[in-house]
Amino acid sequence: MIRIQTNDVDIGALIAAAKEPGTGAVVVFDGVVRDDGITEMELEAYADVAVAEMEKIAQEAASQFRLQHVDIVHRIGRLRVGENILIIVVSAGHRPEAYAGSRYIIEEIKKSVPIWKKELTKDGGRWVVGEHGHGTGTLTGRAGSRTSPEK
Amino acid sequence: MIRIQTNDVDIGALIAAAKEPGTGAVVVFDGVVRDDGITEMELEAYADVAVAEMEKIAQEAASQFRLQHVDIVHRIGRLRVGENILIIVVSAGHRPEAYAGSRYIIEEIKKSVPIWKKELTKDGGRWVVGEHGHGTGTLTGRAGSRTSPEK
Amino acid sequence: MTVKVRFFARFRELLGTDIPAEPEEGATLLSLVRDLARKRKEGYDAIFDEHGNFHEFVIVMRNGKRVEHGDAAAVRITDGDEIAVFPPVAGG
Amino acid sequence: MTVKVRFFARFRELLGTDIPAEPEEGATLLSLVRDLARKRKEGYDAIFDEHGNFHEFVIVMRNGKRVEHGDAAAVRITDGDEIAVFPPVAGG
Repeated sequence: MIRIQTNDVDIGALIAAAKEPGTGAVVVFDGVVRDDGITEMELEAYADVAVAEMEKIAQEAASQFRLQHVDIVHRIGRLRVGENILIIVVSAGHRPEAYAGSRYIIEEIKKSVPIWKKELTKDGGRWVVGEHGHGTGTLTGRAGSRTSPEK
Repeated sequence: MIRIQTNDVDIGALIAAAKEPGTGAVVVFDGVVRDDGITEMELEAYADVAVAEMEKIAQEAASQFRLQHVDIVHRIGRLRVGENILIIVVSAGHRPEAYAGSRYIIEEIKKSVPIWKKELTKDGGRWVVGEHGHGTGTLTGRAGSRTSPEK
Repeated sequence: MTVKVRFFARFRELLGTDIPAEPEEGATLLSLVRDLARKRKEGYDAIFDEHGNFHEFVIVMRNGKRVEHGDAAAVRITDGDEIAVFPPVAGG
Repeated sequence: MTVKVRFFARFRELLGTDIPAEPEEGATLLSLVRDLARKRKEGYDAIFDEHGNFHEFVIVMRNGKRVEHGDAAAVRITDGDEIAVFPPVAGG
Protein backbone atom coordinates (compact mmCIF):
# COMPACT_ATOMS: atom_id res chain seq x y z
CA MET A 1 0.00 0.00 0.00
CA ILE A 2 1.53 3.26 -1.18
CA ARG A 3 -0.57 6.23 -0.18
CA ILE A 4 -0.78 9.92 0.45
CA GLN A 5 -3.57 10.65 2.88
CA THR A 6 -4.70 12.98 5.63
CA ASN A 7 -5.76 10.25 8.06
CA ASP A 8 -3.49 8.35 10.38
CA VAL A 9 -2.95 4.64 9.89
CA ASP A 10 -3.00 1.57 12.16
CA ILE A 11 0.64 0.54 12.22
CA GLY A 12 -0.12 -2.71 14.04
CA ALA A 13 -2.43 -3.75 11.23
CA LEU A 14 0.19 -2.87 8.62
CA ILE A 15 2.77 -5.00 10.42
CA ALA A 16 0.39 -7.95 10.56
CA ALA A 17 -0.36 -7.60 6.86
CA ALA A 18 3.33 -7.32 5.95
CA LYS A 19 4.14 -10.83 7.14
CA GLU A 20 4.64 -13.43 4.45
CA PRO A 21 5.43 -17.11 5.06
CA GLY A 22 9.16 -16.46 4.64
CA THR A 23 9.22 -13.30 6.74
CA GLY A 24 11.80 -13.21 9.53
CA ALA A 25 11.99 -9.47 10.11
CA VAL A 26 9.71 -6.47 9.87
CA VAL A 27 11.15 -2.97 10.22
CA VAL A 28 8.96 0.07 10.72
CA PHE A 29 10.03 3.67 10.31
CA ASP A 30 7.67 6.24 11.78
CA GLY A 31 8.52 9.87 11.12
CA VAL A 32 6.94 12.14 13.70
CA VAL A 33 6.22 15.88 13.95
CA ARG A 34 9.02 17.05 16.21
CA ASP A 35 8.54 19.76 18.78
CA ASP A 36 10.95 22.31 17.34
CA GLY A 37 9.10 25.18 18.97
CA ILE A 38 6.21 24.85 16.55
CA THR A 39 2.48 24.69 17.07
CA GLU A 40 1.60 22.50 14.10
CA MET A 41 2.93 21.37 10.76
CA GLU A 42 1.17 21.74 7.43
CA LEU A 43 2.05 19.34 4.64
CA GLU A 44 1.19 19.45 0.99
CA ALA A 45 1.96 17.09 -1.87
CA TYR A 46 1.89 16.94 -5.63
CA ALA A 47 -0.07 13.81 -4.95
CA ASP A 48 -0.15 11.96 -8.27
CA VAL A 49 3.52 12.42 -8.87
CA ALA A 50 4.38 11.73 -5.23
CA VAL A 51 2.53 8.41 -5.22
CA ALA A 52 4.09 7.39 -8.53
CA GLU A 53 7.55 8.27 -7.22
CA MET A 54 6.98 6.37 -3.97
CA GLU A 55 5.81 3.34 -5.97
CA LYS A 56 9.01 3.51 -7.98
CA ILE A 57 11.06 3.74 -4.78
CA ALA A 58 9.18 0.81 -3.24
CA GLN A 59 9.76 -1.35 -6.31
CA GLU A 60 13.43 -0.46 -6.43
CA ALA A 61 13.81 -1.21 -2.71
CA ALA A 62 11.94 -4.51 -2.98
CA SER A 63 14.14 -5.63 -5.82
CA GLN A 64 17.44 -4.37 -4.41
CA PHE A 65 16.89 -5.65 -0.85
CA ARG A 66 14.61 -8.62 -1.56
CA LEU A 67 11.78 -7.13 0.46
CA GLN A 68 8.63 -9.21 0.64
CA HIS A 69 6.25 -6.37 1.37
CA VAL A 70 6.45 -2.59 1.38
CA ASP A 71 3.95 -0.06 2.72
CA ILE A 72 4.49 3.67 2.52
CA VAL A 73 1.90 6.03 3.94
CA HIS A 74 2.74 9.73 3.82
CA ARG A 75 0.31 12.05 5.51
CA ILE A 76 -0.59 15.56 4.37
CA GLY A 77 -2.67 18.32 5.89
CA ARG A 78 -2.27 19.80 9.33
CA LEU A 79 -0.51 17.67 11.94
CA ARG A 80 0.22 18.30 15.59
CA VAL A 81 3.46 17.66 17.43
CA GLY A 82 3.83 13.92 17.98
CA GLU A 83 1.60 12.91 15.09
CA ASN A 84 2.83 10.45 12.48
CA ILE A 85 4.00 12.02 9.22
CA LEU A 86 5.38 9.05 7.35
CA ILE A 87 5.10 5.35 8.03
CA ILE A 88 7.25 2.82 6.19
CA VAL A 89 6.71 -0.88 6.85
CA VAL A 90 8.93 -3.46 5.17
CA SER A 91 9.29 -7.19 5.62
CA ALA A 92 12.13 -9.47 4.58
CA GLY A 93 13.51 -12.90 5.27
CA HIS A 94 16.32 -11.51 7.39
CA ARG A 95 17.04 -8.32 9.28
CA PRO A 96 19.93 -6.85 7.24
CA GLU A 97 17.66 -6.55 4.20
CA ALA A 98 14.76 -5.20 6.25
CA TYR A 99 16.86 -2.46 7.86
CA ALA A 100 18.67 -1.53 4.67
CA GLY A 101 15.49 -1.51 2.61
CA SER A 102 13.69 0.66 5.12
CA ARG A 103 16.55 3.12 5.25
CA TYR A 104 16.84 3.23 1.47
CA ILE A 105 13.16 4.13 1.16
CA ILE A 106 13.24 7.04 3.60
CA GLU A 107 16.41 8.46 2.07
CA GLU A 108 14.95 8.29 -1.43
CA ILE A 109 11.69 9.86 -0.30
CA LYS A 110 13.62 12.78 1.14
CA LYS A 111 15.40 13.23 -2.17
CA SER A 112 12.72 12.97 -4.77
CA VAL A 113 9.11 12.85 -3.61
CA PRO A 114 7.26 16.17 -4.17
CA ILE A 115 5.99 16.86 -0.67
CA TRP A 116 6.56 20.04 1.33
CA LYS A 117 6.25 20.93 5.00
CA LYS A 118 5.50 24.22 6.63
CA GLU A 119 6.18 24.61 10.32
CA LEU A 120 3.52 26.76 11.91
CA THR A 121 4.65 28.90 14.79
CA LYS A 122 3.08 31.58 16.93
CA ASP A 123 4.65 34.16 14.61
CA GLY A 124 3.50 32.60 11.36
CA GLY A 125 5.22 29.81 9.52
CA ARG A 126 8.36 28.70 7.76
CA TRP A 127 8.78 26.24 4.91
CA VAL A 128 11.11 23.43 5.81
CA VAL A 129 14.19 23.32 3.62
CA GLY A 130 14.63 19.81 2.32
CA GLU A 131 17.82 17.94 3.13
CA HIS A 132 18.60 17.88 -0.56
CA GLY A 133 17.15 21.30 -1.24
CA HIS A 134 20.14 23.56 -1.48
CA GLY A 135 20.42 23.65 -5.23
CA THR A 136 23.53 21.56 -5.12
CA GLY A 137 22.61 19.86 -8.32
CA THR A 138 22.34 16.44 -6.70
CA LEU A 139 18.59 16.45 -6.82
CA THR A 140 18.56 18.11 -10.21
CA GLY A 141 20.87 15.55 -11.67
CA ARG A 142 19.20 12.57 -10.13
CA ALA A 143 15.59 13.47 -10.65
CA GLY A 144 16.31 14.81 -14.09
CA SER A 145 18.13 11.78 -15.29
CA ARG A 146 15.47 9.53 -13.91
CA THR A 147 12.34 11.18 -15.26
CA SER A 148 13.47 13.20 -18.21
CA PRO A 149 11.87 12.30 -21.55
CA GLU A 150 15.08 11.13 -23.19
CA LYS A 151 15.32 8.21 -20.79
CA MET B 1 9.91 -1.54 29.13
CA ILE B 2 12.35 -4.42 29.00
CA ARG B 3 10.60 -7.75 29.28
CA ILE B 4 10.67 -11.46 28.68
CA GLN B 5 7.14 -12.76 28.38
CA THR B 6 5.00 -15.39 26.71
CA ASN B 7 2.28 -13.00 25.56
CA ASP B 8 2.36 -10.90 22.44
CA VAL B 9 2.46 -7.13 22.71
CA ASP B 10 0.56 -4.25 21.12
CA ILE B 11 3.21 -2.62 18.95
CA GLY B 12 0.98 0.35 18.14
CA ALA B 13 0.67 1.13 21.84
CA LEU B 14 4.44 0.84 22.31
CA ILE B 15 5.02 3.28 19.44
CA ALA B 16 2.58 5.78 20.90
CA ALA B 17 4.26 5.51 24.31
CA ALA B 18 7.75 5.89 22.80
CA LYS B 19 7.07 9.42 21.57
CA GLU B 20 8.63 12.22 23.57
CA PRO B 21 8.27 15.95 22.82
CA GLY B 22 11.56 15.96 20.88
CA THR B 23 10.89 12.73 18.99
CA GLY B 24 11.25 12.91 15.22
CA ALA B 25 11.69 9.23 14.43
CA VAL B 26 10.54 5.90 15.83
CA VAL B 27 12.05 2.69 14.50
CA VAL B 28 10.54 -0.70 15.24
CA PHE B 29 12.23 -4.04 14.73
CA ASP B 30 9.94 -7.04 14.80
CA GLY B 31 11.59 -10.45 14.61
CA VAL B 32 9.19 -13.07 13.36
CA VAL B 33 9.09 -16.89 13.36
CA ARG B 34 10.12 -17.71 9.82
CA ASP B 35 8.67 -20.60 7.90
CA ASP B 36 11.85 -22.62 7.45
CA GLY B 37 9.91 -25.84 7.08
CA ILE B 38 9.02 -25.84 10.76
CA THR B 39 5.75 -26.33 12.58
CA GLU B 40 6.47 -24.17 15.60
CA MET B 41 9.32 -22.66 17.56
CA GLU B 42 9.98 -23.14 21.24
CA LEU B 43 11.96 -20.47 23.09
CA GLU B 44 13.47 -20.52 26.52
CA ALA B 45 15.40 -17.93 28.48
CA TYR B 46 17.57 -17.60 31.54
CA ALA B 47 15.10 -14.90 32.36
CA ASP B 48 16.70 -12.90 35.18
CA VAL B 49 20.03 -12.70 33.43
CA ALA B 50 18.42 -12.07 30.06
CA VAL B 51 16.41 -9.12 31.35
CA ALA B 52 19.45 -7.68 33.12
CA GLU B 53 21.52 -8.04 29.96
CA MET B 54 18.82 -6.43 27.81
CA GLU B 55 18.59 -3.55 30.28
CA LYS B 56 22.33 -3.07 29.97
CA ILE B 57 22.07 -3.12 26.17
CA ALA B 58 19.18 -0.65 26.23
CA GLN B 59 21.10 1.75 28.44
CA GLU B 60 24.21 1.50 26.31
CA ALA B 61 22.14 2.09 23.14
CA ALA B 62 20.29 5.03 24.68
CA SER B 63 23.54 6.68 25.68
CA GLN B 64 25.50 5.90 22.51
CA PHE B 65 22.72 6.88 20.06
CA ARG B 66 20.87 9.46 22.16
CA LEU B 67 17.68 7.43 22.14
CA GLN B 68 14.76 8.94 24.00
CA HIS B 69 12.93 5.72 24.69
CA VAL B 70 13.71 2.02 24.36
CA ASP B 71 11.37 -0.96 24.63
CA ILE B 72 12.54 -4.53 24.26
CA VAL B 73 10.05 -7.36 24.53
CA HIS B 74 11.39 -10.87 23.92
CA ARG B 75 8.85 -13.65 23.88
CA ILE B 76 9.42 -17.18 25.12
CA GLY B 77 7.33 -20.32 24.96
CA ARG B 78 5.84 -21.91 21.90
CA LEU B 79 5.30 -19.65 18.88
CA ARG B 80 3.79 -20.36 15.50
CA VAL B 81 5.14 -19.28 12.14
CA GLY B 82 4.47 -15.57 11.68
CA GLU B 83 4.29 -14.79 15.38
CA ASN B 84 6.40 -12.03 16.89
CA ILE B 85 9.53 -13.21 18.72
CA LEU B 86 11.24 -9.94 19.55
CA ILE B 87 10.00 -6.39 19.40
CA ILE B 88 12.37 -3.45 19.72
CA VAL B 89 10.93 0.07 19.71
CA VAL B 90 13.25 3.07 19.89
CA SER B 91 12.64 6.78 19.51
CA ALA B 92 15.11 9.56 18.78
CA GLY B 93 15.18 13.12 17.59
CA HIS B 94 16.36 12.09 14.13
CA ARG B 95 16.34 8.98 12.01
CA PRO B 96 20.05 8.11 11.84
CA GLU B 97 20.15 7.61 15.60
CA ALA B 98 16.88 5.68 15.63
CA TYR B 99 18.03 3.25 12.93
CA ALA B 100 21.52 2.82 14.35
CA GLY B 101 20.26 2.38 17.90
CA SER B 102 17.69 -0.21 16.85
CA ARG B 103 20.28 -2.15 14.90
CA TYR B 104 22.77 -2.00 17.74
CA ILE B 105 20.23 -3.48 20.13
CA ILE B 106 19.31 -6.46 17.97
CA GLU B 107 22.95 -7.26 17.22
CA GLU B 108 23.88 -7.14 20.91
CA ILE B 109 20.90 -9.28 21.86
CA LYS B 110 22.05 -11.91 19.39
CA LYS B 111 25.49 -11.88 20.94
CA SER B 112 24.90 -11.93 24.64
CA VAL B 113 21.36 -12.48 25.88
CA PRO B 114 20.78 -16.01 27.22
CA ILE B 115 17.82 -17.11 25.14
CA TRP B 116 17.58 -20.23 23.01
CA LYS B 117 15.30 -21.35 20.21
CA LYS B 118 14.29 -24.80 19.15
CA GLU B 119 12.69 -25.28 15.77
CA LEU B 120 10.00 -27.92 15.96
CA THR B 121 9.52 -30.00 12.85
CA LYS B 122 7.44 -33.00 11.91
CA ASP B 123 10.48 -35.16 12.69
CA GLY B 124 11.27 -33.65 16.07
CA GLY B 125 13.25 -30.53 16.67
CA ARG B 126 16.58 -28.81 16.31
CA TRP B 127 18.22 -26.17 18.44
CA VAL B 128 19.05 -23.05 16.51
CA VAL B 129 22.76 -22.32 16.44
CA GLY B 130 23.30 -18.71 17.45
CA GLU B 131 25.02 -16.39 15.01
CA HIS B 132 27.81 -16.01 17.51
CA GLY B 133 27.62 -19.58 18.71
CA HIS B 134 30.52 -21.27 17.02
CA GLY B 135 32.94 -21.17 19.87
CA THR B 136 35.02 -18.57 18.12
CA GLY B 137 35.84 -16.89 21.37
CA THR B 138 34.11 -13.68 20.38
CA LEU B 139 31.26 -14.26 22.75
CA THR B 140 33.58 -15.73 25.36
CA GLY B 141 35.82 -12.72 25.30
CA ARG B 142 33.10 -10.12 25.28
CA ALA B 143 30.74 -11.56 27.82
CA GLY B 144 33.59 -12.62 30.04
CA SER B 145 35.25 -9.25 30.14
CA ARG B 146 31.94 -7.58 30.76
CA THR B 147 30.57 -9.67 33.58
CA SER B 148 33.56 -11.29 35.18
CA PRO B 149 33.99 -10.61 38.90
CA GLU B 150 37.25 -8.69 38.53
CA LYS B 151 35.41 -5.92 36.71
CA MET C 1 -5.82 25.23 -26.08
CA THR C 2 -6.24 24.82 -22.34
CA VAL C 3 -3.57 23.81 -19.89
CA LYS C 4 -3.21 23.77 -16.14
CA VAL C 5 -0.35 25.20 -14.10
CA ARG C 6 0.28 23.98 -10.58
CA PHE C 7 2.48 25.80 -8.14
CA PHE C 8 3.36 24.21 -4.82
CA ALA C 9 4.49 25.27 -1.36
CA ARG C 10 5.94 28.79 -1.27
CA PHE C 11 5.23 29.31 -4.98
CA ARG C 12 1.58 28.36 -4.40
CA GLU C 13 1.31 30.86 -1.56
CA LEU C 14 2.64 33.60 -3.85
CA LEU C 15 0.90 32.73 -7.12
CA GLY C 16 -1.98 30.37 -6.42
CA THR C 17 -2.30 26.92 -7.93
CA ASP C 18 -4.30 24.80 -10.35
CA ILE C 19 -4.36 27.82 -12.64
CA PRO C 20 -6.14 27.24 -15.96
CA ALA C 21 -4.40 28.99 -18.85
CA GLU C 22 -5.01 29.33 -22.56
CA PRO C 23 -1.59 29.98 -24.04
CA GLU C 24 -1.19 30.99 -27.67
CA GLU C 25 0.05 28.48 -30.24
CA GLY C 26 3.79 28.31 -30.03
CA ALA C 27 3.96 29.08 -26.32
CA THR C 28 6.82 27.34 -24.57
CA LEU C 29 7.02 26.01 -21.06
CA LEU C 30 9.27 28.90 -20.11
CA SER C 31 7.09 31.60 -21.65
CA LEU C 32 3.92 30.18 -20.09
CA VAL C 33 5.32 30.08 -16.57
CA ARG C 34 6.89 33.52 -16.96
CA ASP C 35 3.59 35.03 -18.08
CA LEU C 36 1.72 33.55 -15.13
CA ALA C 37 4.41 34.47 -12.60
CA ARG C 38 4.45 38.09 -13.75
CA LYS C 39 1.12 38.71 -12.05
CA ARG C 40 3.02 39.12 -8.78
CA LYS C 41 6.59 40.36 -8.58
CA GLU C 42 7.36 38.43 -5.40
CA GLY C 43 6.20 35.25 -7.08
CA TYR C 44 8.19 35.95 -10.22
CA ASP C 45 11.34 36.70 -8.23
CA ALA C 46 10.91 33.50 -6.23
CA ILE C 47 11.03 31.44 -9.43
CA PHE C 48 13.18 33.45 -11.88
CA ASP C 49 16.50 35.18 -11.64
CA GLU C 50 17.28 38.63 -13.04
CA HIS C 51 17.86 37.17 -16.51
CA GLY C 52 14.46 35.52 -16.56
CA ASN C 53 15.86 32.03 -16.11
CA PHE C 54 14.60 29.57 -13.54
CA HIS C 55 16.50 29.72 -10.27
CA GLU C 56 18.76 26.70 -10.04
CA PHE C 57 16.70 25.12 -7.26
CA VAL C 58 13.34 25.36 -9.06
CA ILE C 59 11.87 22.11 -10.32
CA VAL C 60 9.66 22.07 -13.39
CA MET C 61 7.51 19.19 -14.57
CA ARG C 62 5.32 18.64 -17.56
CA ASN C 63 2.72 15.91 -17.19
CA GLY C 64 4.60 14.46 -14.25
CA LYS C 65 7.98 14.31 -15.98
CA ARG C 66 10.89 16.47 -15.01
CA VAL C 67 11.96 19.07 -17.58
CA GLU C 68 15.51 20.36 -17.45
CA HIS C 69 15.78 24.13 -17.22
CA GLY C 70 17.79 24.23 -20.41
CA ASP C 71 14.94 22.58 -22.30
CA ALA C 72 12.15 24.81 -20.97
CA ALA C 73 12.50 27.39 -23.73
CA ALA C 74 12.26 24.69 -26.39
CA VAL C 75 9.41 22.60 -24.98
CA ARG C 76 6.19 23.67 -26.69
CA ILE C 77 3.01 23.55 -24.66
CA THR C 78 0.31 21.29 -26.08
CA ASP C 79 -3.39 21.10 -25.26
CA GLY C 80 -4.17 19.46 -21.92
CA ASP C 81 -0.67 19.79 -20.52
CA GLU C 82 -0.24 19.90 -16.77
CA ILE C 83 2.73 22.03 -15.79
CA ALA C 84 4.07 21.93 -12.22
CA VAL C 85 6.59 24.34 -10.72
CA PHE C 86 7.90 23.86 -7.22
CA PRO C 87 10.77 24.42 -4.81
CA PRO C 88 13.00 21.58 -3.54
CA VAL C 89 11.06 18.79 -1.91
CA ALA C 90 11.04 18.31 1.86
CA GLY C 91 8.90 15.27 2.52
CA GLY C 92 9.56 12.37 4.85
CA MET D 1 24.98 -26.04 52.03
CA THR D 2 22.36 -25.88 49.34
CA VAL D 3 22.85 -24.58 45.83
CA LYS D 4 20.90 -24.66 42.58
CA VAL D 5 22.20 -25.69 39.19
CA ARG D 6 20.39 -24.57 36.06
CA PHE D 7 20.98 -26.11 32.68
CA PHE D 8 19.43 -24.56 29.59
CA ALA D 9 18.43 -25.60 26.08
CA ARG D 10 20.09 -28.83 24.95
CA PHE D 11 21.82 -29.26 28.31
CA ARG D 12 18.45 -28.97 30.05
CA GLU D 13 16.97 -31.60 27.81
CA LEU D 14 19.80 -33.96 28.68
CA LEU D 15 20.24 -33.23 32.37
CA GLY D 16 17.17 -31.45 33.69
CA THR D 17 17.26 -28.02 35.28
CA ASP D 18 16.80 -26.14 38.54
CA ILE D 19 18.58 -29.00 40.25
CA PRO D 20 19.06 -28.56 43.98
CA ALA D 21 22.40 -29.86 45.18
CA GLU D 22 24.18 -30.11 48.51
CA PRO D 23 27.86 -30.11 47.63
CA GLU D 24 30.50 -30.84 50.25
CA GLU D 25 32.58 -28.05 51.70
CA GLY D 26 35.40 -27.26 49.31
CA ALA D 27 33.44 -28.21 46.20
CA THR D 28 34.38 -26.10 43.20
CA LEU D 29 32.25 -24.95 40.37
CA LEU D 30 33.94 -27.46 38.09
CA SER D 31 33.55 -30.41 40.45
CA LEU D 32 29.90 -29.60 41.16
CA VAL D 33 28.91 -29.45 37.50
CA ARG D 34 30.93 -32.56 36.67
CA ASP D 35 29.22 -34.54 39.43
CA LEU D 36 25.77 -33.53 38.26
CA ALA D 37 26.55 -34.12 34.59
CA ARG D 38 27.82 -37.64 35.28
CA LYS D 39 24.30 -38.86 35.84
CA ARG D 40 23.96 -39.12 32.07
CA LYS D 41 26.83 -39.76 29.69
CA GLU D 42 25.26 -37.88 26.81
CA GLY D 43 24.81 -34.87 29.05
CA TYR D 44 28.37 -35.05 30.34
CA ASP D 45 29.77 -35.38 26.83
CA ALA D 46 27.73 -32.39 25.69
CA ILE D 47 29.40 -30.20 28.29
CA PHE D 48 32.85 -31.67 28.86
CA ASP D 49 35.63 -32.85 26.60
CA GLU D 50 37.63 -36.04 27.04
CA HIS D 51 39.91 -34.33 29.56
CA GLY D 52 36.99 -33.29 31.73
CA ASN D 53 37.27 -29.63 30.75
CA PHE D 54 34.34 -27.55 29.60
CA HIS D 55 33.93 -27.53 25.83
CA GLU D 56 35.07 -24.21 24.49
CA PHE D 57 31.53 -23.12 23.57
CA VAL D 58 30.00 -23.84 26.99
CA ILE D 59 29.05 -20.82 29.07
CA VAL D 60 29.13 -20.98 32.86
CA MET D 61 27.67 -18.44 35.26
CA ARG D 62 27.64 -18.14 38.99
CA ASN D 63 24.93 -15.91 40.40
CA GLY D 64 24.41 -14.30 37.02
CA LYS D 65 28.08 -13.51 36.41
CA ARG D 66 30.15 -15.21 33.77
CA VAL D 67 32.94 -17.46 35.06
CA GLU D 68 35.88 -18.14 32.77
CA HIS D 69 36.58 -21.82 32.19
CA GLY D 70 40.07 -21.43 33.54
CA ASP D 71 38.67 -20.19 36.87
CA ALA D 72 36.05 -22.92 37.31
CA ALA D 73 38.36 -25.27 39.17
CA ALA D 74 39.33 -22.52 41.62
CA VAL D 75 35.89 -20.98 42.29
CA ARG D 76 34.53 -22.49 45.51
CA ILE D 77 30.82 -22.98 45.79
CA THR D 78 29.16 -21.16 48.65
CA ASP D 79 25.75 -21.63 50.20
CA GLY D 80 22.87 -20.30 48.09
CA ASP D 81 24.86 -20.12 44.86
CA GLU D 82 23.00 -20.33 41.58
CA ILE D 83 25.10 -21.98 38.91
CA ALA D 84 24.01 -21.84 35.26
CA VAL D 85 25.49 -23.86 32.40
CA PHE D 86 24.36 -23.35 28.83
CA PRO D 87 25.27 -23.55 25.16
CA PRO D 88 25.80 -20.45 22.98
CA VAL D 89 22.85 -18.09 23.01
CA ALA D 90 20.51 -17.81 20.02
CA GLY D 91 17.92 -15.20 20.94
CA GLY D 92 16.56 -12.39 18.86
